[in-house]
Amino acid sequence: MIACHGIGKAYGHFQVLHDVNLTIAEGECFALFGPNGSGKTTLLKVLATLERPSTGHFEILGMHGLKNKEAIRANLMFLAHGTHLYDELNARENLAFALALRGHYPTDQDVKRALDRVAIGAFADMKVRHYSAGMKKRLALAKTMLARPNVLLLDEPFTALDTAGAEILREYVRERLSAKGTVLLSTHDYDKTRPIANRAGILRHGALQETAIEELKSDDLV
Amino acid sequence: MTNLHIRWGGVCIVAIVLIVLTYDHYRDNLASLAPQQVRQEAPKGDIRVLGMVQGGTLETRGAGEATFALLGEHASLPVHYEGPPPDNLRELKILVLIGTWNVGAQVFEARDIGIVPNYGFIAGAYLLGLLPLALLLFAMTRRVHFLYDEIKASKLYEEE
Amino acid sequence: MTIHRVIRKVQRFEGWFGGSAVLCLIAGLYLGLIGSPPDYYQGEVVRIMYIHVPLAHTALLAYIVLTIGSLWYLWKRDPIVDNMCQAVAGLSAVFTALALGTGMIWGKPTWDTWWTWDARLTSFTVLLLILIGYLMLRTFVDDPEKEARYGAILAIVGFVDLPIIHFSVEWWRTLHQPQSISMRGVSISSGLLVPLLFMSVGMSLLFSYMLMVRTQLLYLDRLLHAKKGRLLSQFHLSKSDS
Amino acid sequence: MTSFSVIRWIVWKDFVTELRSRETISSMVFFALIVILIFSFSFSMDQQAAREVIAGIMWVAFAFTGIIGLGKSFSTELQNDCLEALQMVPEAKGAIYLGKVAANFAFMFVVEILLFPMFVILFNLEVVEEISLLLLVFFLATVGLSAIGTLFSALTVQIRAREVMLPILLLPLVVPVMIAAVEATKGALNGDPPAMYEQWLELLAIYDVVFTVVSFWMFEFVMDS
Repeated sequence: MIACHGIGKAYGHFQVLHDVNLTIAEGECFALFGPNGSGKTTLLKVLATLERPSTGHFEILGMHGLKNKEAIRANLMFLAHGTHLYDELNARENLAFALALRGHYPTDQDVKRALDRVAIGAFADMKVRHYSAGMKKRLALAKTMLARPNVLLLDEPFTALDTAGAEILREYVRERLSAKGTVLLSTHDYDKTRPIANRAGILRHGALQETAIEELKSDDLV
Repeated sequence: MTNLHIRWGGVCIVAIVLIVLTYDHYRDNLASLAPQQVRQEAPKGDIRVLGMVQGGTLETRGAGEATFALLGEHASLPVHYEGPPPDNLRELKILVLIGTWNVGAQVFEARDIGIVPNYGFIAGAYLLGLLPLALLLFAMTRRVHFLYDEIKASKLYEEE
Repeated sequence: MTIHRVIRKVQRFEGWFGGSAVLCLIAGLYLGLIGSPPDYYQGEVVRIMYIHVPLAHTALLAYIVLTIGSLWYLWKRDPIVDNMCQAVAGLSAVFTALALGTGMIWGKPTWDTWWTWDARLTSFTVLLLILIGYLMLRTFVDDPEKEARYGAILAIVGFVDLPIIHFSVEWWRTLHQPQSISMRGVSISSGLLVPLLFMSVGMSLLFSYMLMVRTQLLYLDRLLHAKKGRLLSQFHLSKSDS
Repeated sequence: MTSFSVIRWIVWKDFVTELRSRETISSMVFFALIVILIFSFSFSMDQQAAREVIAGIMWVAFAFTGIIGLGKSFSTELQNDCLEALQMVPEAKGAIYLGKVAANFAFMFVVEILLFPMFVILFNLEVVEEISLLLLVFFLATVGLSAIGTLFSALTVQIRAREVMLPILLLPLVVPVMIAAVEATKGALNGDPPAMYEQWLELLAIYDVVFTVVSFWMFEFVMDS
């Protein structure tokens, strides 16, 4: 469950977010559309507890976003633009390190299953430095899978992923939704998002406007 | 004339009064003659002469008497001093002498020996200490007034 | 948009601070320059003390205020406290620089040198460097929330460091230079104390007044910027709707 | 006990990364060598003069190389935005701090141990008997540098002009470490009795404790909005 109450964020002169009110229930996937620079990433960063909102507050799983950050972080994964992977480590080491910091110690079988699921099992012992952008994205997805979050924040998840990769991601999102997870994703790609999104909204100059997802098909801003 | 200007005008007037008072207080100490002026003008009465004790000329006779030459830029004066010799009477030292010029004997009868007052340093320190603060404060108050006006003008300001 | 109530309070009471500061400083200047006798050892030059020592005291007072404000900000995250911190840091830098400048002017006639690696002069120099670093740091951050947080961290770490810097420089100096040159040479007699007291109190009041003005300035500046930014994006919003 | 494992994993990650890329230590060592070279050109000195200034040169070189290492410590976290992942660790951030301090300390200490023989050879120092005391000085001073340096590395990595701001913010704050380290090193190199410079060792120890605690506390605010 995600609930935003009047979230605003300003960088000096520049007001990025305006009074964003949004509630996403359990088992819902909200697709956040909007032109470049409209504040999508900033909103996700605020919800991922990476940036403090200038005004307003939010709750995730009923926990106050400014007071209960540690508990929120333990239940949330943020699949960001940057993949949060270390170039000098291989896939296994990256997964082991990232999950150990979150207090998870997956077994070798778990790791293998996750890597196979994102179809990079063959490259498990290769340094991430030599990965392509799509492979990195898949590895980050495998990390997210192993962390088993209740809340999933995806920042333009379809960029760099091929058709098969996008299908793996959608499959995973459906699985989370059926397990009462909450998903918020920002995207430009209507066709790839349509099959999983229950609700949608457009962010324009930092102001959120919820719309029926079908209406967005012809929107020039998407 | 706004409130701001009136206030700062007051501060300026007070500052000028203080400067005038201080200058008046120290005027007598500030004015001193150079040795060549003494030779040319031969002033009467008590005067103050500023110069350096010429190297190799200082002779002390007993406890209460000393003679030396006081060197200026273009001339020097023979000096005769009577009284307890102060600690700071040394060769090559810059001094202020208070006494009378004996025209007949061409000797300066010194009564008192003082070190050079460093009014330049004092004035410098006070100006450096207070002037930047005053200028900064003035600039800040002006800006605050400007900002209040701006906020009122742009209708961002609502009375409670 | 309303003005913050703290700023309203400040606006109402700042005049008293400014007025009493001017009165104290006038009394202090009169006593220091005219009303007090010259010192037996230093002569007239001792009068520099009446401006130098209050400046130095106020610089330290300002740094203590900065530290308290920084702790307060990290605790409460109130933007107005951050405006106060930013204001006090700038003023503290100015007072520290002026204390150093007047100290150098005092050093020339008393020790015949503009600069000596005295423990106090050195720690004030380091303090000035820390404050300049603080002000530079704040200009290099885009997010005002981050700017305030990082500034507070630097101020607190610097505050903890200052006594250690002072002691280390003092030990180092006693090792390398004879004790002949020392600020401690001035024994403060009661004749010197009265003008010093007036100047110190006056300077602290002046600092409080300047702090109030500068806090207002930074607050209003930010308020206006924020409002302008909001108007700007509302303008864009209305354009993209039509 | 999870915090302890976080420390271990951070150290492990930094060591493995360094072993594979060899970026940090090699750049530190070569930079220090260049600094030594330039110093030996700028002061042409005999052995007696060298004794007087060698401790100062040594610590200037160590401090500058240390700043290079500290800067790299968190700038490597910027690739692929790994810093965000560290910020989102659902633990107290102090564990990350301690792990990073341990790794930075290890890199700096290794570089100092590698460079010390160079100083001995290039400046014709007599090999000292009090090598263990010298190691103690290196240890204490390096702990101090890495304790406060790690905090400011994490802070400056998130702002503009970070390469410039790290030394600008850090160097004034490590003045006590530099003074104490230079004086103690000078004493140890001269073979003075330890009683003559033990006050500097005490100062370093106090600095280490104070700034490990303060930085540990402040790191929370650096990493967490």
